[in-house]
Amino acid sequence: MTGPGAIAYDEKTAEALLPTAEPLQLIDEHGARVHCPGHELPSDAHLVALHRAMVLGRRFDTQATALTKQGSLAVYPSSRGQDACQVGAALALAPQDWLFPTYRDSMALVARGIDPAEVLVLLRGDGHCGYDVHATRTGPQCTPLATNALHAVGLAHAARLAGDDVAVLALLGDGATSEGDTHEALNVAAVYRAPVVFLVQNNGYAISVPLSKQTAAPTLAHKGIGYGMPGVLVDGNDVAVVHSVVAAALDRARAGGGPTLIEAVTYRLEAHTNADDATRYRLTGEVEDWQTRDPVERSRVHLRAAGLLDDDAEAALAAEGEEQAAALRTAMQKETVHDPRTLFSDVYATPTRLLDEQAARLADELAEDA
Amino acid sequence: MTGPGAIAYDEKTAEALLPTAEPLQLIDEHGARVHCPGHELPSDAHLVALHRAMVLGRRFDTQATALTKQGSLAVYPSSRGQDACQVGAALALAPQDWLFPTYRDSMALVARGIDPAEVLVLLRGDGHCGYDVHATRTGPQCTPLATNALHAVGLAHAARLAGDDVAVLALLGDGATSEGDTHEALNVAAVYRAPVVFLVQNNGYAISVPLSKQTAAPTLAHKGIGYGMPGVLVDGNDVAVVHSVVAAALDRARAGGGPTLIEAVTYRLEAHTNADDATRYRLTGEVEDWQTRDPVERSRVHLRAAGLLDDDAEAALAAEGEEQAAALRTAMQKETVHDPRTLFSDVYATPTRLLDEQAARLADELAEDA
Amino acid sequence: MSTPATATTTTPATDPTMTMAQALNTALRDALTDDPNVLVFGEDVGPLGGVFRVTDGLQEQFGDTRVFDTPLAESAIVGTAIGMAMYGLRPVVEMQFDAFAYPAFEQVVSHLAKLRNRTRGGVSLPIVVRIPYGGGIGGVEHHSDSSEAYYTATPGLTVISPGTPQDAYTLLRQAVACPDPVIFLEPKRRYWGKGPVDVDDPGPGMNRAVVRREGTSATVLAYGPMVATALEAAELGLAEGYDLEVVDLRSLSPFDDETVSASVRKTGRAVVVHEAASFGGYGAEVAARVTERCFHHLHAPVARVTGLDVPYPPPRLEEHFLPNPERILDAVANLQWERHLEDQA
Amino acid sequence: MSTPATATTTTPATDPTMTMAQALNTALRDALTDDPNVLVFGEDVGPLGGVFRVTDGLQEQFGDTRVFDTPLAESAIVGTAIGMAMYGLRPVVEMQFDAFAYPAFEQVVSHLAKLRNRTRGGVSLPIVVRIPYGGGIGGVEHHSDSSEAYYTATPGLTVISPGTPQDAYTLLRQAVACPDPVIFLEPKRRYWGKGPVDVDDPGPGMNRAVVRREGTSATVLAYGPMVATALEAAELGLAEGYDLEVVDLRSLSPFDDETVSASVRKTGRAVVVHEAASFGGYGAEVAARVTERCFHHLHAPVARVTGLDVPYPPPRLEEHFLPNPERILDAVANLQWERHLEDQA
Ligand SMILES: Cc1ncc(C[n+]2csc(CCOP(=O)(O)OP(=O)(O)O)c2C)c(N)n1
Ligand SMILES: Cc1ncc(C[n+]2csc(CCOP(=O)(O)OP(=O)(O)O)c2C)c(N)n1
Ligand SMILES: [Mg+2]
Ligand SMILES: [Mg+2]
Repeated sequence: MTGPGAIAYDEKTAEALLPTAEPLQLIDEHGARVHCPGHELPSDAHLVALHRAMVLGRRFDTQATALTKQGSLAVYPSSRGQDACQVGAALALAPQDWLFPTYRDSMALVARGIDPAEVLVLLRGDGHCGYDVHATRTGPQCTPLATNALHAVGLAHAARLAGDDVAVLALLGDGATSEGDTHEALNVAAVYRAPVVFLVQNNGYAISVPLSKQTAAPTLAHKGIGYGMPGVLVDGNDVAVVHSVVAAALDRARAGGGPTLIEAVTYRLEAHTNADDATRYRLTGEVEDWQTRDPVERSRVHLRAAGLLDDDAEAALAAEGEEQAAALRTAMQKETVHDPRTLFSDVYATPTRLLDEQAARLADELAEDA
Repeated sequence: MTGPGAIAYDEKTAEALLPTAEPLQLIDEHGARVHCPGHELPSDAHLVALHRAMVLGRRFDTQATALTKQGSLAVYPSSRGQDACQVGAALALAPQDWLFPTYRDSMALVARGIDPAEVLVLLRGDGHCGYDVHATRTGPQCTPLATNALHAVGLAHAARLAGDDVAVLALLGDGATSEGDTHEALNVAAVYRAPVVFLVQNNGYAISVPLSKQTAAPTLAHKGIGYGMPGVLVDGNDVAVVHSVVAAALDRARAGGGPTLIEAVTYRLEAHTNADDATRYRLTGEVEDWQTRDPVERSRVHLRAAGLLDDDAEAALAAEGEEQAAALRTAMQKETVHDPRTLFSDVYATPTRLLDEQAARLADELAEDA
Repeated sequence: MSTPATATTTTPATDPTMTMAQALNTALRDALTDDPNVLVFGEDVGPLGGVFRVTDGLQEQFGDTRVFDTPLAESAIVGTAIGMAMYGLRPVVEMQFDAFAYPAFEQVVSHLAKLRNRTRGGVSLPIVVRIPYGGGIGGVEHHSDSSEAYYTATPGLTVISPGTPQDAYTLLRQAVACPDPVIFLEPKRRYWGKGPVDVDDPGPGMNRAVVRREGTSATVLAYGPMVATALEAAELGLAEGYDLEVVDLRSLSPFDDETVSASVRKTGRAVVVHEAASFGGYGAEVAARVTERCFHHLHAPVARVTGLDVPYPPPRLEEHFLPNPERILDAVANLQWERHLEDQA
Repeated sequence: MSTPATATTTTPATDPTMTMAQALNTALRDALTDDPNVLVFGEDVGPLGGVFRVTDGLQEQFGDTRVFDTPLAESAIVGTAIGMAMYGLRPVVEMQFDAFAYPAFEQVVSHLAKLRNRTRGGVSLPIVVRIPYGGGIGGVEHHSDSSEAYYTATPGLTVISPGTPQDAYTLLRQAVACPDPVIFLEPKRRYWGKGPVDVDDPGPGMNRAVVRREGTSATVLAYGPMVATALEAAELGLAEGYDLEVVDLRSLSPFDDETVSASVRKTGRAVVVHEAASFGGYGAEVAARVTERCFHHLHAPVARVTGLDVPYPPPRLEEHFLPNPERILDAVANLQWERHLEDQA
């Protein structure tokens, strides 16, 4: 058939958009190298760098959880267990690339080089976004689910229009894939051939709701073909494959090949946040089961076996982690000054009269109190 | 892998969710029977009934367009060219089934047995919905795109909970598939295994926007697999295949098999509405090309060849159409009485004091004017 | 993200006091018990019992066809509720937080609010959309919006907000029984506040305001989270010589002009209080209609004590954003009392 | 569904009068010409030129990377505009009709309005969201909503509505130049109304109200589609002995208290007019703030002449729904003139 509604497509090309039956792996659960057609193991130097970032990310995450228990943070959504996704993805970004994270992606932000204390500004309750979005080329940690995906597509499209060598990575959770915005983002990205990669960290849950109640799809990666983009299924606890697949997708995007949807199968080892009670919905043994598949440990075993990591290096890394954690503790102990006058700044480029009036009233109040 | 995020699925079952490379056909463009694995040609009686409904539907549509040109209707979105989709689908519904149509689906409503004058109440500007939703088991003609799909899913789920032998058909346009609500409806339907069928009439355009700017997918039917439901691609100008595939999907839904996504490739022969200027975006020859594939003519040729339609029967059918059209003209000539008091009824089950006050004020105004 | 869920459920029966969360939980339980057509669904309302535990234990008791988790899609939650209601069910759905109801806005405004009218009474939608709203709980951005103005500006919606555990119970039961869609705004910072609850008390009717405290100096009009704040202001006001009348609006739309106007005509002065920003906020409607009805009784324009006209701030700044008893009393003090003294002189 | 698109574009240059649709088209053309970062996109804005032809000829002139059709997804239109603005572009997006902007509500409220604040000034979003709004064009349901209250209740948004072709040009240019997001509400029933347009007239500034007609009896406050209606009422009012001042608000948020208060203090009476329903409508804010600022100058409460508090009716009933000059004059007549006579006596 011809005409506007009938798209001529090539079956082979279409089939290539489907994910593999099993998640791609480069390093298996025992730390052994696996052959993965089309994907190379990152270089030794890369593997070491990825491992280092995971160890530091994990230490950061542990520290943040501890700080939360002590009451220093308002809330903390740990990404423990998703270390390979976050680090593998973040390190795949070129400096000029952009990242659009969610509230869950602290480790990715730290791995990207954002000051850990700035990462925690939101979660500590000090501000809405602790880092400079433009300087870090990183969108604010996004809570309204899936909304960040559209920002990523728009920015990617703008970069493409400008002819810049920029790709964009949007991070999403498995739950967020049910939102209309995810759909609109995937669809528009494909139509525009925007240089954007969608990485869904399927950690098994949206708060308490397991993936089986979120979708009936074979895998989330099977959604790709419905937008005309490749859907790739990867082992989210294998930092090598996450890194390699995300990097390849970013390169493809940059080269004008259009967007890619990647599903990384992983697991959230902690509760949704410190405020959550995961015992209400986890299956028995589930956490323990996943603990045996710890992504940091897998990488460690692999590097040790490959002779890329020895006791000294591990000790140095641990020390580096401790140093970073200590710095973070110090930073968090400093009481932040919260100037109430900042409430009124940056609502509009130029404060309105209404805001000036309210600011004056608040200033009076504070003066009276003082 | 195991755990909440890892879905074990069977590759063969998953592949079966993909559409065929070519749209399914039972009767080809020349009116000849085609073999279509898994789908039977409707019975002779059915084929005749489908043809009759198309002829009457087409006559209705032509009459509505004429009435619009004469200024009797506020606006009319013609479904000329989509006759096979609308009639094939509507006649697949059992009496207890529900239909959730859009503004485009006048022919489907007429085929369902709704009084043509009631179908036109919305488009004439007399009311928001001219028929009794419960008595006809038909949702209001829906303008906010894709929103009706969610109502269909909800109703289907409720029917299933009640254990009723009810299936639901949601009608969508190709453009509407880009909306978040379509995605949410498909996803929730599949998760709930709701007895609902989504029929996308891909008529090539969303007002002026061709499908190629709406999606990069191989076909819209390829979206099914991403929700874990079959995506079926059919020739939307073949009333036999539309009817047969929709009926089968409704049966499957009723039997607890879950939802189906069907894409029917067709063409909108008229402009988007009478107010639209299609010359601004159509390709030359496009309309003429599709006119040669007219669904009513195809059915006619088939039935004549099969000995199921003769001159007398055609004449009788034409006469029936004229009678119906005449009745519609008469109905539309009657000036409807628009009682301004009805403005306030049915905003709430019990009018509020605010509405009573406004009603009293309006009554005073009208009394003064009189 | 979720928020501290410290509310727990106890069997209420004869318990004379319970938290607002418990009262809501009890109301849902009783509604599910009394009417087999009532369904409860939303995000995390099943095994988790909701992030605020308002649906705690309901799935266990009523099974997962009557109380269930939905996919994460708010438009779908409201949109499918509409379809279910068309089939005769009475869905009570939960939006996890105020700002996360926005994806459902089109379904709420274009269908939920209008379908009865659009079908000339053919379709009723007895649906309750429960929305935990407002701030004061130290939530990060998007977890503390006061979104009532969006709903009260929409004809066809009934908008209710309880301020006490008793009202939480009574109003939610009435909302579920209501043949029209109800936006039920739950003041999340009051979830853990306790109060007596008599499940048999029918109250004054869902759409009535109530005088929570009688007084003579001025009328403070409040609802939801601000009822407690207004009452606190009234207590503190005594020391400053004000005997404040506090009216709890309860029903934001429709509005109980009778009760409100009677109070304002009596006191001659009014302050309306809410957490939402001032400009275009619900308080504007209250001020406007009170003025329309009580103009010649008013000694001063109706004052508005509201949140600031800025996006809800981060937790460490929210105390400066939120109305408090002091601000209410400041507003009262500015109600042109000179004229009062003149009148007396 | 679309609507009669009878507006056509002419080259305006020195044309002394043009329709509002032409003025908007010219503004977009000039903005695209002046700033390579300006983009125009939305549903059917390309080859079709928009269902109201406001973008007519723009794609032809500027190419399909600067003026383009999007997939049919309003949340995506606003959401991607945000991403593009973060990269330095200035998107001007079209929502096809008022009610079809609702799917974008979350992006508008949670991101568009707040992102500058959320990033402490780091991210500016110079985005214009054009929304044809209001009724009076015989549109079927969902094609005639007056949705301004949803936007004016949202801090961070600038909400503008032109009432004349001149303002359509000037305000749209200023909106595109504005560093903040602007909700630009176009009164669709006035698209075909003609008026003089001087593209070089800078006007009084985007956020200023203007006195369209001076008068002494009472102030009629109107905006968008109701400016013409208010002026008509003023003409008719002369015969009834009223000399009405008509203020065109232009900027719904921020609000020009200075101009409005000056007028009301002068006349001592005010009527606010809009098509949207009364309850919780924008007129409540206008009435409340005028009362706050002019209480002792007011001889009567500020009156509201609005659409009815019902869903927008079908075309054949809309005349009864919409404010008209007669209703404005009725409201004026009820502004307690007895007291005026007493004062004079
Ligand atoms: C639009 C919206 N709805 C609801 C929420 C409340 N909420 C916060 S996190 C969450 C679960 C998200 O699950 P997923 O996308 O899998 O991400 P994860 O938390 O597992 O990383 C929910 C429902 C929200 N933040 N935004
Ligand atoms: C949410 C929403 N956005 C925009 C519109 C305006 N509109 C009406 S019809 C239409 C095109 C619909 O195209 P399609 O879904 O293919 O259906 P068709 O008209 O071709 O039957 C548009 C954009 C709308 N009705 N609803
Ligand atoms: Mg998850
Ligand atoms: Mg179409």
